Amino acid sequence: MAEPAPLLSIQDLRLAFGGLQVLAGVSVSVGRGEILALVGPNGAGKTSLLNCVNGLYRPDAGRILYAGEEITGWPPHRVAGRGIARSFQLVELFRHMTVLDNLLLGRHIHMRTGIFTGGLYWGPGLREETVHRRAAEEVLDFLELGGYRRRPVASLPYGVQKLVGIGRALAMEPTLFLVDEAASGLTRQEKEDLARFMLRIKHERGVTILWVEHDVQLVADLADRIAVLHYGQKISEGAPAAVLADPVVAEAYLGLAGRG
Amino acid sequence: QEPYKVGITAAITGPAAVEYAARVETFRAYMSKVNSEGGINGHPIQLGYEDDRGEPARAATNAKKLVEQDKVVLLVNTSVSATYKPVMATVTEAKTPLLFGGGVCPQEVFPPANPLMFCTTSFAAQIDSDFAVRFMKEASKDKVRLGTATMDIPIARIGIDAAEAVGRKIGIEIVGRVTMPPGTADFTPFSSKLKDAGANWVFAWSPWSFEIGPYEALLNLGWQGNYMLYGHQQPIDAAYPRLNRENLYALVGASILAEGLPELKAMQEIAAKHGASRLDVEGGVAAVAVHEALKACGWPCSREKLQGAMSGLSITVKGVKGGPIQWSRDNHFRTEQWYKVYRWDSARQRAVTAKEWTKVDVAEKLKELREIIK
Amino acid sequence: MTASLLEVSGLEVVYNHAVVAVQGVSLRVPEGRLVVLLGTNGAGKTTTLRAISGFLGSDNAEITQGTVLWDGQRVGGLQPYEVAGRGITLVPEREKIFETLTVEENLATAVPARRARGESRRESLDQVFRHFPVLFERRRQTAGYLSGGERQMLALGQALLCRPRLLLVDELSLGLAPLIAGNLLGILERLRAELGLTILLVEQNVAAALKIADYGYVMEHGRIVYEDTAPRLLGHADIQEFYLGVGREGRAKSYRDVKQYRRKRRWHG
Amino acid sequence: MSRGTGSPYLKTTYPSDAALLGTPVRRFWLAVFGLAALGFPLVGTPVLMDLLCRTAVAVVGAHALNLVTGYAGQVSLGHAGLMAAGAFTAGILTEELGAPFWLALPAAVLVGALFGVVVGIPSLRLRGLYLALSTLALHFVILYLASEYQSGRGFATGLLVPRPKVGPWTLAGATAWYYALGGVATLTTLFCLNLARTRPGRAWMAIRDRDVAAASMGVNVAAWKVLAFVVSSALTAFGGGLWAYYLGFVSVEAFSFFLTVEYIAMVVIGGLGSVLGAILGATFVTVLPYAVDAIVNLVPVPDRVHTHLFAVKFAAFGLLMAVFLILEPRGLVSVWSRVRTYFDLWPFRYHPLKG
Amino acid sequence: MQLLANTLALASIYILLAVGYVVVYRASRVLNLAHGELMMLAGYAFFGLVSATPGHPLWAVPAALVVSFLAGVGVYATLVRPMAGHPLFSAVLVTVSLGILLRGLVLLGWTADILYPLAVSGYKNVPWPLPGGAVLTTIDLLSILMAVTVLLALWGFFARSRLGIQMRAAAENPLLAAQRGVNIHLVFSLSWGISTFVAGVAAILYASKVRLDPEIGVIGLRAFPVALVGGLDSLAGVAPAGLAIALLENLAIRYVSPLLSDVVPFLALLVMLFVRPWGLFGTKEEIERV
Ligand SMILES: Nc1ncnc2c1ncn2[C@@H]1O[C@H](COP(=O)(O)OP(=O)(O)OP(=O)(O)O)[C@@H](O)[C@H]1O
Ligand SMILES: Nc1ncnc2c1ncn2[C@@H]1O[C@H](COP(=O)(O)OP(=O)(O)OP(=O)(O)O)[C@@H](O)[C@H]1O
Ligand SMILES: [Mg+2]
Ligand SMILES: [Mg+2]
Repeated sequence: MAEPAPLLSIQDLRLAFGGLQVLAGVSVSVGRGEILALVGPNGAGKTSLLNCVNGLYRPDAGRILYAGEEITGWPPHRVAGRGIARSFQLVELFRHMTVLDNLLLGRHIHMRTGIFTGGLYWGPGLREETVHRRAAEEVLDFLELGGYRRRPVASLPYGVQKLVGIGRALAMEPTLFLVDEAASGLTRQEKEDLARFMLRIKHERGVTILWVEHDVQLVADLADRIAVLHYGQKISEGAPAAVLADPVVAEAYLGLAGRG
Repeated sequence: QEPYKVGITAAITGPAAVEYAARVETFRAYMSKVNSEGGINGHPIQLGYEDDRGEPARAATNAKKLVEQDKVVLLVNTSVSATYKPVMATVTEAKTPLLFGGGVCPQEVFPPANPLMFCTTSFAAQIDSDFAVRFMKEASKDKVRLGTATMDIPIARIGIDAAEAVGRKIGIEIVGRVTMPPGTADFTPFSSKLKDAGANWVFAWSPWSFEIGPYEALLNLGWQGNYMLYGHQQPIDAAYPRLNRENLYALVGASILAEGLPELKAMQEIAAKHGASRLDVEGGVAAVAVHEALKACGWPCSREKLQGAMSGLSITVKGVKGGPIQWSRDNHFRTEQWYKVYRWDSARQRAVTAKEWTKVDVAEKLKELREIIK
Repeated sequence: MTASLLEVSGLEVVYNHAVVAVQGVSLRVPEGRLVVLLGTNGAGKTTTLRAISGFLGSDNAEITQGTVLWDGQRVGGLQPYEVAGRGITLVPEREKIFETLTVEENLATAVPARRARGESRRESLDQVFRHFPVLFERRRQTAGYLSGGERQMLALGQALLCRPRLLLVDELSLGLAPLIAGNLLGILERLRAELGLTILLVEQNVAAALKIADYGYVMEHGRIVYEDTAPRLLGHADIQEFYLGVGREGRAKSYRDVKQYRRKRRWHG
Repeated sequence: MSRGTGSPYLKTTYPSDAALLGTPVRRFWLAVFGLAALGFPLVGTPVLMDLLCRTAVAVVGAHALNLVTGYAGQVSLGHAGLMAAGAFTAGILTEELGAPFWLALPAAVLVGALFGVVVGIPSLRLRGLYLALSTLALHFVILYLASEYQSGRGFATGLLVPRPKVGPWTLAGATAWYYALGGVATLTTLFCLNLARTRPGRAWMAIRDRDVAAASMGVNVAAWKVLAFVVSSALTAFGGGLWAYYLGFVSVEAFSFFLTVEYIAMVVIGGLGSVLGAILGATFVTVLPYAVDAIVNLVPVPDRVHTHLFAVKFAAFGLLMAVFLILEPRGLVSVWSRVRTYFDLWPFRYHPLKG
Repeated sequence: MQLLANTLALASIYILLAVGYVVVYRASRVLNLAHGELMMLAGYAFFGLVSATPGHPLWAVPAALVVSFLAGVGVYATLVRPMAGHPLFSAVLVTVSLGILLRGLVLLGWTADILYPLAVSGYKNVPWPLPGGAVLTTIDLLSILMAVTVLLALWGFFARSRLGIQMRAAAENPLLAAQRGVNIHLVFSLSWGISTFVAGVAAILYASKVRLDPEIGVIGLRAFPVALVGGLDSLAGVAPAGLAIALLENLAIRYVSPLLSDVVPFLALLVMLFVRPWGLFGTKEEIERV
């Protein structure tokens, strides 16, 4: 029985900064339409792994295959052009732009407007703006951010900024969504909203999600599978219940708090 | 009484103020002397002045204001050569005579002269250089090994080019040349290049700082040769006693105070009486020229009439220049240029003459130069 | 309650001369206690903490009303370093470390607010490294390259080196793995006992925070809407539902339960 | 702080929401302003007209600098050099080949664009001041070339550039120039406004705010950075060409580093990253020295100390600029937006708390 | 040999000026474009003091330096402090305005004439022959000595106190530094004071050797690339950068073209920047990590 080919397949990825081995041969794959959660202690290399997929870091060794194509070492904008979006741990929004402009920037890869059509703002330039404005508005609506449309993001509370970060990625209409700690700093109530959005993204939009998160309950409830990273190595992978029950994981990652 | 309106755009502040501020002050002092004596033909002179800071764009605006709005009959430019073109552009459109009274004389006043443009200053890059180089050859017993120093502005480079061409022609060895960028902080590297090239004469033709700077650096390096520069009256007067060196030659087109001539002393008193803190001869000469021109124009004086009057004017400034400044139809520089060379006598603590006033026929000289430089 | 070390009353903060972020906020933190500040996003928690620790004149934020009393004295109009000099130290939500300095240099910037009893700088530094061994390993690394959690540890380490009397922490366990986050609360509790540290905490891990806290405030839309002792807060039905994720029936809710795509009312800015 | 253009609920289409003149009030004020501008030559003195013409040229240059520095966040100190490139291209083509202005100006734009590629490339590696340094190098190189040309061809004091001609008609006189330059400045403004609110502007701002994130969103950072330099330089060179034609001459000394400083002052005083700011800043910096002159001239002084007044004016200019920056470090647009907020909120002082 | 001597003399002036840029930049990320003019001001203060107290020229030196230090602190307190937290560009422009203001004031006070403080003081700048046939003057030797002294003193100062680190912290994030208890205003005023103090040293030497006029501020601009090449926030970088630029400049004058003497070193350094985009010893100011 042939397994369907995974959407993203990471093979034996290695990355070091100076003497520090951040990723020491990690292999992980994400199937189409699934949510794979990536957890692990601080500094385990989770963000670095996302950075490698996304092209911000160039791995020292290993391969990254996306939809059958090798994308190892591609520059980030090319990776993004293939439909891989991401959100960031420290938000990384365009602070002086409005929420709407942040989302419209997410539409960048779908737009063609150049200097002349843009400068004229007439004919094709105007039509394109309108079409993509509509798409951005849909995302605003979806994430219930409509009221912040014209606010510069720097003046928004942290929780809203996290959502804008997700919205910006969604505006790209990605196939694969790399999420880095979307829930940190949110209250329970807001996490519930987030959970709702993520499930809808998965089910309604059919987006595959690779999700780095520290909130174990959130991850356990939502993810299809969990992989655990520890000092640059994968120490466990599988269904949430099984992984969380794994004593190795409990010791390295969860400690006492995890079971509480 | 209705006045004669004269406008002046000058580098009163800004980087070039070192050169021009004193010139404008003297000019203004002289004008107020004329007014205090009842003006010209019973009409006072109304002087409108604007500071251009040596910036072309400001000079353009100043010229527009003075010519188009204040309706002056004569515009005077006492500023850096960079401001010439914009001012020329304005006066050409408005057909107003323009006098270069303080800066270098531009191409346009030499024959065939632009009908609107006149010049009173002695600085004429190429002719100055020619005279200087010939003097060096004449004054020195040994073979002249000439080094040249100039600031990197187009007009100064043209002068030095001429010096080298003439030098080669009359059998002087050109051993080195340094062109110094305007922001130069330390002249020593330039001077040591000239020294190491073995120059026994150095000629400099630039704004003052770039003439005296390399000289002092050469002194600091222990150089013993002779140095010749264009003697800007005001600063050379200060430099001679301060440096107290005998090998510093100053080529001038106007006398300097250090020589102690009574005519200049008188001029200095007039300036002081009318509020100029110091006397600048070129400023004074320009003022005399304006005075003479307006006198010749009579009353009423239109721009056209003034231009006509100026085209045949002859201005004598006794004791200051070796001969008159004479303008003709196609020569608005002067038909004859007079030069003198000073050097410092440290025993007597005053400037002495190294070469007395000498006449150069401008038209002929230009023809000759054109051939040499080609 | 005993005399409060920190007393905020009637605080109002306006951003950009136009947006009111916090209005009429009053809260008290008694000496040696641990108080938590809860609230949804945009409630004004960060703004309140920043108001206490002082805005730099240029932040485009100003306190338009209310007072902040510290040990009986007003600290309202003081420069942040003067506030810090009196023993109030803030661990901010963002921009909490100097990215271009190394970890070691980051720790060296802290100016202790008071002389520790017989404890040298070296020893306090060792103490920080004991709490956060990772920092020791990374001590020569440029701090900007630290991972999210490592940054948080560094920020806390810096704050502790200031030897504060009052520690303000904005989002304590932000980005920290559960193991460390759990330990950290333990460390804070110990510091409070050992050094007599007073703590005002903003924390989303409400269950754990309330367990060690003495008192809590709940903020919403710029105002304090509810306050009580920690145990009573833990038992409050709304807190249970909105902050602890305990359903009406008293069972822990699963995040999957939100799948019905229910729309919740939101108050937008 | 950027704010909504009126309430979105009154708009039925996205284009109308994004329209520049979305409300009747705005249209009204624009019409008033436009009429005033058109009628100005009836009352303007030659000096005022000249000042406005120079402001219009400055507006073009300020927009150009604002695109690359304000929007794309790349500091450029090569502005004067690039203006010189444009001015000299126009000047040389007219002088040497007798080219008409409708050929010389586009050529200037083209040369500017080429130089834009040259300055843009270092921006891929260098940041901030270090990048600024490399653009300054370009300034020196261009001025060196221009100065070699000038002394090599015997134009020691610069080149005269004749008035532009179309057929029998010559562009001359203050009024004609006023309309011509005013029109050009208006079109440039529109062009920049449109760039700013469409894809190119967003890409540039994203690079300015956080280039790593921009790259992750699919923006080809390198290409867009270079493009920003190209567009800006082309526009700068265009401004340089206009300068040459309007002032009627070119010479190296006119494009000193101080000119760059003036342009930077324009965009900063106006408010970085704002089209309106560039206009306000260009006006402010061009007019301020003359305003200072006018004010100082009101003080009666005896004739003999008159020359000292210029030093006073010089100092006063510096002082005023410093005072302005201290009072309004975010520039004229922030004054503008404060005034607007005030009227938006009236009769309240603040946005009331919601919820 | 003379080439090396010239290099040392020029480098020492460059170093003394570049130090000022570095110290202010390091503490506040503000680029002080009035540095040259502040130096000029110190020169005029020196001239004023020398002429006011005939017969006691040496006394004027420390007095001028104190004036210079106070001027720096004053500038910070009145002009720069209000700019804290506002766009850096504006702060930089304030310094540009300050430069214009100072030039105007000096014009008013002393006119545009060239002045020679050394001539007033009665001392002489005499050439000293060195081994190898090179010549340096008294003032050249003094400048070299001062450059070395200043660098060592500052290095000692920053290495011993934690002030160096606090300055860098304050530069990156003043609010956070303040929250950590760093008295940022003290740090900033001190850095301005030190910067102008050292500029004062340079001014006295330069004005004594070359001249004094309202335009000598431009050499401040020439020392600026030195600071950049060394790494704007790095004191250690100033010395090698100063030497390198001075050497390149001398080489360019001698072997390439004097005309290009201010451009050639500049271009050479640009090439270097491509290899080390943050200067020889500078630290990276932007972190590319998410
Ligand atoms: N560009 C870099 N240069 C040097 N070290 C780096 C760099 N990027 C990451 N590191 C180091 O690699 C390690 C892993 O970092 P990473 O951000 O991947 O951790 P993480 O698993 O995301 O941790 P956290 O949960 O705290 O965010 C950390 O110790 C970090 O300091
Ligand atoms: N710089 C700013 N300019 C304008 N408004 C601001 C600014 N910073 C915060 N605000 C506003 O102040 C209000 C309170 O924000 P604050 O950051 O204090 O909330 P918070 O409770 O800390 O939220 P979170 O849990 O998301 O961090 C919000 O409405 C926010 O939009
Ligand atoms: Mg991470
Ligand atoms: Mg907050």
